[in-house]
Amino acid sequence: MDEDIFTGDEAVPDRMGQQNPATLTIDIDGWEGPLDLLLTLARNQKVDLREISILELVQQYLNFVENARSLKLELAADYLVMAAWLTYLKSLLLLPKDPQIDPSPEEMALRLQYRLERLNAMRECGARLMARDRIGRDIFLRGNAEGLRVVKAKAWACDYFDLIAAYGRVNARTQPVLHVVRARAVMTLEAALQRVSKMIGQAVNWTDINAFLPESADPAFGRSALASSFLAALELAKQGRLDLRQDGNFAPLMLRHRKC
Amino acid sequence: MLTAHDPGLRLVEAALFASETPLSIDQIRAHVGDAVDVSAALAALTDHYAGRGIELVRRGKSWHFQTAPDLAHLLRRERDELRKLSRAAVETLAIIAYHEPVSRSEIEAIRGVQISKGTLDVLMEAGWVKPAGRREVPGRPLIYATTPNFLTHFGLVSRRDLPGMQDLKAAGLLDPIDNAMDAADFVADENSENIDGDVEFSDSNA
Amino acid sequence: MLTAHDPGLRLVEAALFASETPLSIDQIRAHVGDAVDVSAALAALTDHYAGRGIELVRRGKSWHFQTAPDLAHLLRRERDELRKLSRAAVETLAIIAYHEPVSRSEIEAIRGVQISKGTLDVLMEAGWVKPAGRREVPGRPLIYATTPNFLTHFGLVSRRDLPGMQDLKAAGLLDPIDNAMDAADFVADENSENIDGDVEFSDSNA
Repeated sequence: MDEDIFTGDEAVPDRMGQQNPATLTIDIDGWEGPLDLLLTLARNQKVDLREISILELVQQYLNFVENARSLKLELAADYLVMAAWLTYLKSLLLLPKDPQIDPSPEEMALRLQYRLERLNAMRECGARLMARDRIGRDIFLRGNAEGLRVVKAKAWACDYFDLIAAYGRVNARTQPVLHVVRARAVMTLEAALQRVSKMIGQAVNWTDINAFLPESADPAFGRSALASSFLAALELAKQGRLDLRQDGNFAPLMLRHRKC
Repeated sequence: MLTAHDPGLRLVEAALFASETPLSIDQIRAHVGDAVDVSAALAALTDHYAGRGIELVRRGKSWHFQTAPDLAHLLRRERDELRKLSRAAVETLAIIAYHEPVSRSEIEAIRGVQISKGTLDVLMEAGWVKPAGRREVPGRPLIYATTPNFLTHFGLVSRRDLPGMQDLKAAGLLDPIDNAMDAADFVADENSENIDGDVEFSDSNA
Repeated sequence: MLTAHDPGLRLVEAALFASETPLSIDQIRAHVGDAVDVSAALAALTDHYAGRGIELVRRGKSWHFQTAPDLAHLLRRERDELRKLSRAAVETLAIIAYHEPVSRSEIEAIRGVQISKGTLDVLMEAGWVKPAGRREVPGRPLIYATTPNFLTHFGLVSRRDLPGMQDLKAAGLLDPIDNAMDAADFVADENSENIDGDVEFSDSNA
């Protein structure tokens, strides 16, 4: 998995020369970022993480980066960013205290140490988790569980109304349809002739044809009466019994009794 | 007799529990080692589990745990899944109910539309329709009728309770076409009223 | 205390045995019926099986039978060795488990390195981790938490049982992850210091 970058003269057993931390024998692919590298360097100090010397750690990291550069190794940018930040931290730690700087270099060092501790803790927790008695490796569930059956009873929803409405629908759709023309209220031409000829005698002045129509709430009948009365008026005009006049398109149709 | 906490008995118990297949005595021994008296453990376990929710049983030469057979039906959990019948299915059901026994082609003749095989299957699955013999005509087609379950579901004492054509007509269930005509009338009226209105309007102007 | 042959106890025992997955009390009740005192049955069964080759355990809200842990060395199946998780995946799982719910950037803040896309996928595929909503901060990042299956797999009754949980808490190592602070340690630090400086500068000007 870990591929050694350094091959040849230096035989490198692991990622880090444990015997001599100063000898940086490193496989870069094996590191999970600068924090991981720092943690490994810190653990090489072989003290509790809370007791590590940050200055020493910083120096080791910077040495590593320097060494990598001299070997013309391409370091990921975040390693260099960390190096820059550590250089800055180092200078702050070494310089006389400047109360203006916030957070103080000591606090910055503390935070770095906290982060290393936290990463270390998570790493250990991960290992402890993986080492637990795990299902399928150490502990087993029942091998041939019959399984609990959940029977899905399909219930079909259809109520009585659906049923008879469907039958009505089928019948309405498929039975021969009997068309019945509804009896409509109409005024026949005869009736209109009678009515108009009876009324025309009183129409000395031009009178709207509507005045000759019977009053009705049924608009269909009204239309029929209008049509029939118009035909009756034409007939009576032909007989010379009345005059018809219309002043323009759609203007009222006026009737007048013709004096003989 | 081995006690429940005997190490060998515990191992046999665990091995049988975890195994995906029934195990023979030799197979068990391969798991738990030669030091364990497998037969004695099996006997003790069979005794122990007798009458519990689980039992240890032997099938041929192999042993396995299973849930007690008398409980199986109790552990089944029913979950109703209500599904709406398709329009085709409801219509088919209605035709069968009114005309039974009917063959598929008769149903199609009444509906005026072909029915898919699934439609009758659904009705039979629902328990409302069953095949009722064959019609003695060429091709001897299957004929279908409703079941007692159909009457129960729809709250009918007998098929005679189904509303007749007159009832359907009275309920307005037979005249969707008349309804369509009324709708047409209504539209025409709207138009004519407008025309009338125009006439009246010019009237008042005159 | 229920006896071994109590009908309710037998049903609960059989249901847990037959089930392919751990069951919650509600799920058990759905199978055995409302008449059974499931909690009492679980207590009686836990007692009964203590020290045997099989044990009844609770993981989160769910219960299941499993082989006794002390038999692990005898039953361990080398051939079935679980696929080895990468170091990144193990760390990520630990971070989610001990800090949940956490966003991806919070995980990255702890590890000091970006996590590759595959890492979370592997954990989700294993069924140990799932998205658990979004953090109501700008960008509304997804947050992740462990699943009930995580507890089952690692044999935990609850997250409180995570190894070292109390010590880590006491040591302040599980404090809320301050992204800003962590970021400040790296690239953003430069920026934030500049901003601080600017503020101070204009301050002194005023």
